Amino acid sequence: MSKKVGAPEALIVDGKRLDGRSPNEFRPINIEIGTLKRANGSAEFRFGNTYALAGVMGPRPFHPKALQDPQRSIVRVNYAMAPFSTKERSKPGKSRRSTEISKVINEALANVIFAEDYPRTGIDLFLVILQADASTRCAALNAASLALADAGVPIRDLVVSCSVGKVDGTLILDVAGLEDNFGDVDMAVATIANQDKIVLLQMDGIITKEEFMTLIDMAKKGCGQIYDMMKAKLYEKYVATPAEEGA
Amino acid sequence: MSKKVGAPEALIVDGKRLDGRSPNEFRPINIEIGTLKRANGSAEFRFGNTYALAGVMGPRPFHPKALQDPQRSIVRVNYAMAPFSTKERSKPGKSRRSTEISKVINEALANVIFAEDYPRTGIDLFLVILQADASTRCAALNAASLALADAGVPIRDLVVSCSVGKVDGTLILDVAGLEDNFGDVDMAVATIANQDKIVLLQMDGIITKEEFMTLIDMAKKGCGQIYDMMKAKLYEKYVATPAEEGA
Amino acid sequence: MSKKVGAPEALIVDGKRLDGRSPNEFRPINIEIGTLKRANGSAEFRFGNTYALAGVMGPRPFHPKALQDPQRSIVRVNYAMAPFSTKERSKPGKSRRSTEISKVINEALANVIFAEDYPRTGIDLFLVILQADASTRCAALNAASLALADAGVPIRDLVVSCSVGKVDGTLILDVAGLEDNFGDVDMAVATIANQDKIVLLQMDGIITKEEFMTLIDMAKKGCGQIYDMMKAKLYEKYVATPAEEGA
Amino acid sequence: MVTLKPSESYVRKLVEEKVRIDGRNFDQFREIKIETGVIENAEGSARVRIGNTMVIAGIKADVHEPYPDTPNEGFIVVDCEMVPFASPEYEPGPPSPESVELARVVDRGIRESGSINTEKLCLIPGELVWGIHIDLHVLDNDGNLIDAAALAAIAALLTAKLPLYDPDTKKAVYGKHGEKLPMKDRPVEVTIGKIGTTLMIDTNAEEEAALDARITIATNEDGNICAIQKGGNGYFTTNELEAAVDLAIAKGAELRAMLPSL
Amino acid sequence: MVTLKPSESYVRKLVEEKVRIDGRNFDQFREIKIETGVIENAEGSARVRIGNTMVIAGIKADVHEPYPDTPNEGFIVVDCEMVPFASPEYEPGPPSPESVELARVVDRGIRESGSINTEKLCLIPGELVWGIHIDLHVLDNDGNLIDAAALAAIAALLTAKLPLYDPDTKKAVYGKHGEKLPMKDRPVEVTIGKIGTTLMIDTNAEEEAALDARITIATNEDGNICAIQKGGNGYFTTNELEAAVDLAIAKGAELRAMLPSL
Amino acid sequence: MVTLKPSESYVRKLVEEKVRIDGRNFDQFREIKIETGVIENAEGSARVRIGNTMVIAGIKADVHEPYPDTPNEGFIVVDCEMVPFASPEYEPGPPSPESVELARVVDRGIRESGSINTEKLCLIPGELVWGIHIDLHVLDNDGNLIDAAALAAIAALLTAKLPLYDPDTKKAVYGKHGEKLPMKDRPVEVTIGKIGTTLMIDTNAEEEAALDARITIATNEDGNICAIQKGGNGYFTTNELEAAVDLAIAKGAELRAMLPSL
Repeated sequence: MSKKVGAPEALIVDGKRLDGRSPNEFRPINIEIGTLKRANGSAEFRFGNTYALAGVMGPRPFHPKALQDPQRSIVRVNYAMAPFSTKERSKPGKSRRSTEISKVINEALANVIFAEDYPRTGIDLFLVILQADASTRCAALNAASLALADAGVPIRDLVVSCSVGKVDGTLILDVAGLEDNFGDVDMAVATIANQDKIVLLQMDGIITKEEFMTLIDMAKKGCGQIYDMMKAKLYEKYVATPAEEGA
Repeated sequence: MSKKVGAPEALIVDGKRLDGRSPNEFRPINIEIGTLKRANGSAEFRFGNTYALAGVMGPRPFHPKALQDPQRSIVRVNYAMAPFSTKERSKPGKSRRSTEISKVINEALANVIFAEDYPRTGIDLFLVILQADASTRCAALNAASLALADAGVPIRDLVVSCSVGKVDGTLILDVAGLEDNFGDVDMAVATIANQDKIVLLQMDGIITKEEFMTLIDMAKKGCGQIYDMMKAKLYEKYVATPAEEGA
Repeated sequence: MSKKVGAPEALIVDGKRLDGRSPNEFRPINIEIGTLKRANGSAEFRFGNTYALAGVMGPRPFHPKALQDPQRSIVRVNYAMAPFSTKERSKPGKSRRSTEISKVINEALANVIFAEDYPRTGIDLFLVILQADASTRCAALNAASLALADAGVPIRDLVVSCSVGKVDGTLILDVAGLEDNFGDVDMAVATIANQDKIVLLQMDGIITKEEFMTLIDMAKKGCGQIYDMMKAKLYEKYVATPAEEGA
Repeated sequence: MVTLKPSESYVRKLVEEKVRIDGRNFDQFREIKIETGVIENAEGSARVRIGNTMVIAGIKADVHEPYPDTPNEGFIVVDCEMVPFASPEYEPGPPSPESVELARVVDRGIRESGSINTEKLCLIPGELVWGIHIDLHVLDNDGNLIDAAALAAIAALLTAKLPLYDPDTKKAVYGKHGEKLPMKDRPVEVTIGKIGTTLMIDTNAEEEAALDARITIATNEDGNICAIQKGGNGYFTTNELEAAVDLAIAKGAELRAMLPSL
Repeated sequence: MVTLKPSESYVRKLVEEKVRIDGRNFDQFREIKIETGVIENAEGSARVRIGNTMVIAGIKADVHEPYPDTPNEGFIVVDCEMVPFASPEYEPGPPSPESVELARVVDRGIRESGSINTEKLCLIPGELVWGIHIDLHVLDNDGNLIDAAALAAIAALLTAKLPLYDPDTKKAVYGKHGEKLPMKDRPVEVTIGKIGTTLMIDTNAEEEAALDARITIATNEDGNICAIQKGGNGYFTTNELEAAVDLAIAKGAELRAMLPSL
Repeated sequence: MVTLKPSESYVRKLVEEKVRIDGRNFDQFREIKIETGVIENAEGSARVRIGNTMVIAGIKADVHEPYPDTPNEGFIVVDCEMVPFASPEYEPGPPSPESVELARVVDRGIRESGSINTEKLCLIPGELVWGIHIDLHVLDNDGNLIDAAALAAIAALLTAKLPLYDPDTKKAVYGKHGEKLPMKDRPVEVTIGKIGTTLMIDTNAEEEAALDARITIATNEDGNICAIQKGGNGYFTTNELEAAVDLAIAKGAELRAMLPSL
């Protein structure tokens, strides 16, 4: 295939990536919990310039009543890109891409939400990408997990997600924008906590079975690291603060 | 009016039509019943390259409940062209044309469906044109009648349909694609069985009263022929097969 | 700012406006009540070439039932421009402009409608601009008030509306098309009857506080004049006609 | 004000006794009023009243690319808005099937009769042509909408003047009306209703609620047929069709006599 | 976390006693924070917090054809997304009337003040201009959305840099920021709420539930009015309007002092 | 005719006993039929039946502007229509999330494998290219739709011929088929379902109702992976993933053997 417009000369130079990272290194990760005041729960998650914001509304009575599930809460996930999140303005509103991502994130979270605890209700997760630099679905899913925890929705454990890929023949962790656009393989993975339970998996690009198994391994380790960071942040917020002691 | 782009020199040459037919001759007609496995009833009907597929879902409880009719079944007809059915791709989704055709087919079938036998239910007819070479609404209506019969929906008799028209001054039966695009008159007619009861009638183009009455006569005879073919096919499927004897 | 395409040399010449009016003069005002036969109430209101038609449907049971308000009638306002109402054809359907105007007209009328007299019902006001020459929302609101009265919906008093503005440095009453397009300020005002109660106020353009207060004063006087005309027309229709005496 | 609907069965019973609910003959129109030029901003316009039914048609012309199969011809587009105050059954929202059918049947009468010389609407062959928008606004529906709408459309077309065309900007200049539309024919549509075995024209809303079937027949200046649409859940026999065609031709001539000349 | 709403009547009773639910003076803002440059992919951006209310504005510029009536000027478009986690009342779907009104009122303040020199946004006269998209994302609604959104919009505009324009491809080149936007004024909007006969600025969500009416007044650098929008089901008297204008001018100056300079 | 659904629990119980509801082996397809050229108006077409599941794919090509980031390449678009007679659960209306996902997963298999030489679809560099529309019509859904749809798509592509391109009008000329599509690979997709701890291919509708999770793996001619999509509310372990990949490669080769050659 001819080189795409805007492609850099190389994505790996002297073993380093364009932003100076080594192949198996995350971008700076930033986590904030409870950033929204009106939502029932909320969180921000950043991989470098990728910036996702999640808010949970509910559990609350589901409307219309005729569609309530008497056995469980109906979880809905709405993933959307802010129009200013990308270099070229993204048209607001649902796209086929956002519909698909909302679906796979919903399926990933279904593994951990005790939906049967809240019959006849709805739990709405709104995920907004404020800035996009690849791995947006991973950031959104991590923010979603934290927002559910912040909302007090009972979950088995946190779902955690990161991306892996292949650029210039090298297997990498945490794919960034140019690596996504001009690399060979992009793969999003999510696990339940640090367990060997893969709840989200999407891959694009040509790869051998062996490379695939290696990437799965890298992704699981990456998810484990993120799990530790997310747990630490929740601990800091809910356990370690004096405010809570006084409550 | 100037000649339209793509118009052939003549539509009738030596008394024969472009595809070799005589004026009062059908294209090859092909009928299949019960082609779909998940629908409650289904049928295919072809006039030459015009290829219609009909599926019936129901009678089944109508949703939303608030709109159920306590006296009768609500019949809905949905006529649609597959995007690949035409030379230039047809945009999927409802068009004004498909809305109108769905309406007149529904009105034609209303003459024969015992809707009062199934109060509070809905009967949904989905008609798909897989390939279009004129007379698509006639093919769709014939397929619809057979699909209703296949579904076991009680009907007074079959509604049958064919087109007639006028090209190069000649009155013709079963209008094909170029004849529709470049001819003078196109008329779709449907009757109840071989009776003198016209339940669908749409005409475009300039014609005298006398020509119109002649076309009506041709159409009624054509519908009678189709009725015989459709009845024979139903007989073959439901009466003549050994499988049924064993039931 | 550079002169806009199509702008006239001046909007005020020798103290007169393009259509010969003095600054504080209305265009010819024309009022008709009960022009529609099937609506529960209707009226036409014209400022010169601006031509608004209002029809009221209801109070009638609100659908869907689940959304009925047990305390009051739900009033809905739908303002729309006919496609042929403007020099360049207006695309039919809702626009952001029509959504906003429907909202502010609804809020203005909320001051006078005794919605609590008709719980569980809906009152639908459809406002159609048949011809647009500025001040369309004012004409629509006046027509709406009269249509409510014609429908017998109990109201505290009539809401009346007119526009004021500033062109070529002059403060004017009843802004017309070119004055709106090429003037400095356009302001729509509505009051309850001739009272000092401003229920609609929208302004565009740069103006000092003093000019604004003067415009408010001009608008209130203008509304008072319109109120007298509207009352006279209602009297003529409902009180002064022999037909009513016989009833 | 809404009038109370006589029940469907009462209308049908009267028809069996050969009486219409409003006392008219079965081949008699209600009072018809045609006003043209009612909307100055439109290139052409007409308000038609048939009894209590009222429809406004407005014509707007704009510069467009031609359709690929007619590169040297202008085109028409017919749209219909049934304003929800026109009938208690109407609702705001996308066009109903009834509204779509109305627009398409009016369109066919105008198009199939060749009433507009679309070749004369060509500005630059293969590049730019006039697109003629015919917008129908149904304001009051007391039955027989199709005939009223078709009449409003042709009256508006017959009195319409094109905007000027500015060859520099390749755009229309509005407000300065130019030539008349190149009209060649005056098609009208007559809808014949059937209740039981009785045919009638110009059905009102009460009659339409009781109708078995209807057929709309468009005829041209020569008294030939140029478009037909059958509607409703019932059927027509061949004899009924013939009677309907005769009615459409005779009554179409009556309507045409009320129209501006070509 | 959701806070329980004090009842509307409680808010109103307090106001009668000249007390606000959160103890502020009637002409006092909650704490205001303005951060600019929060979204690197945007040409300009700002996050504004007024109390618990939070709005992000992002600016994107692209190359477009000009509008026919301003062939030598760029243009602005304001859109508003009320993210459904910002309030329990919001729902996903097409913009609500409130959202449409918000975008239009913010648009008018910017447009009518002449704050952007749109002539300088012309790339090829009559052919190509910069179109400036101002996207407002309401993230947390605790009242006074319009003022927060207008403030975010102007803060984002004041710090925005256009992309480069590539004359060969006639397209924008993103990621390499060029000149600042040609800003001429710094309009701000102040919304005055009315409960009973009391006027107040910066109403929070509890107060807005109890509001009789509100009026938004945009003012420019000169202290003149450049746009007004009255909202709500109540009315204003002339004296109340005058008081509202005075408040808007005085409080607008306070807001403007928090903005980046021109 | 609708078949009665065995309950989900019955299917699961059988699977625990290592039995499938229809008696097949867990790595066994139902009967597969591929017919190509079923729609003459399409540039290419295929009807695929896997058991009672039936999907038609139709290819249409048209002349378009290229996408900005690939100015010298044609493009593909995949759309999916789940006709509502294909399953009692389907409804008319905009595409469901399932339908969107299906189209996107089929798209990725074709796109990521590089199966179409999009550079050869360029007509005028930077100006005009062929856009290839792949429309999937799901006519009967008895499970395993993705594999059937992907198979129909690639079979249709492999037998498709482009329309002629008319350099004068810069338009496509239909009905006169020109060159074959420039195909380079034959990707196929195999979806592996998981019930309890058992993996299986080609699940039917009854099995899908009982599924914990599924994973679709697209492989190319070389036996490498070119796209993956996990679906469903359950999870896969690493060992399960490895087994799924092995199944996809082996069974993909079986499917590929049924396809027309390159």
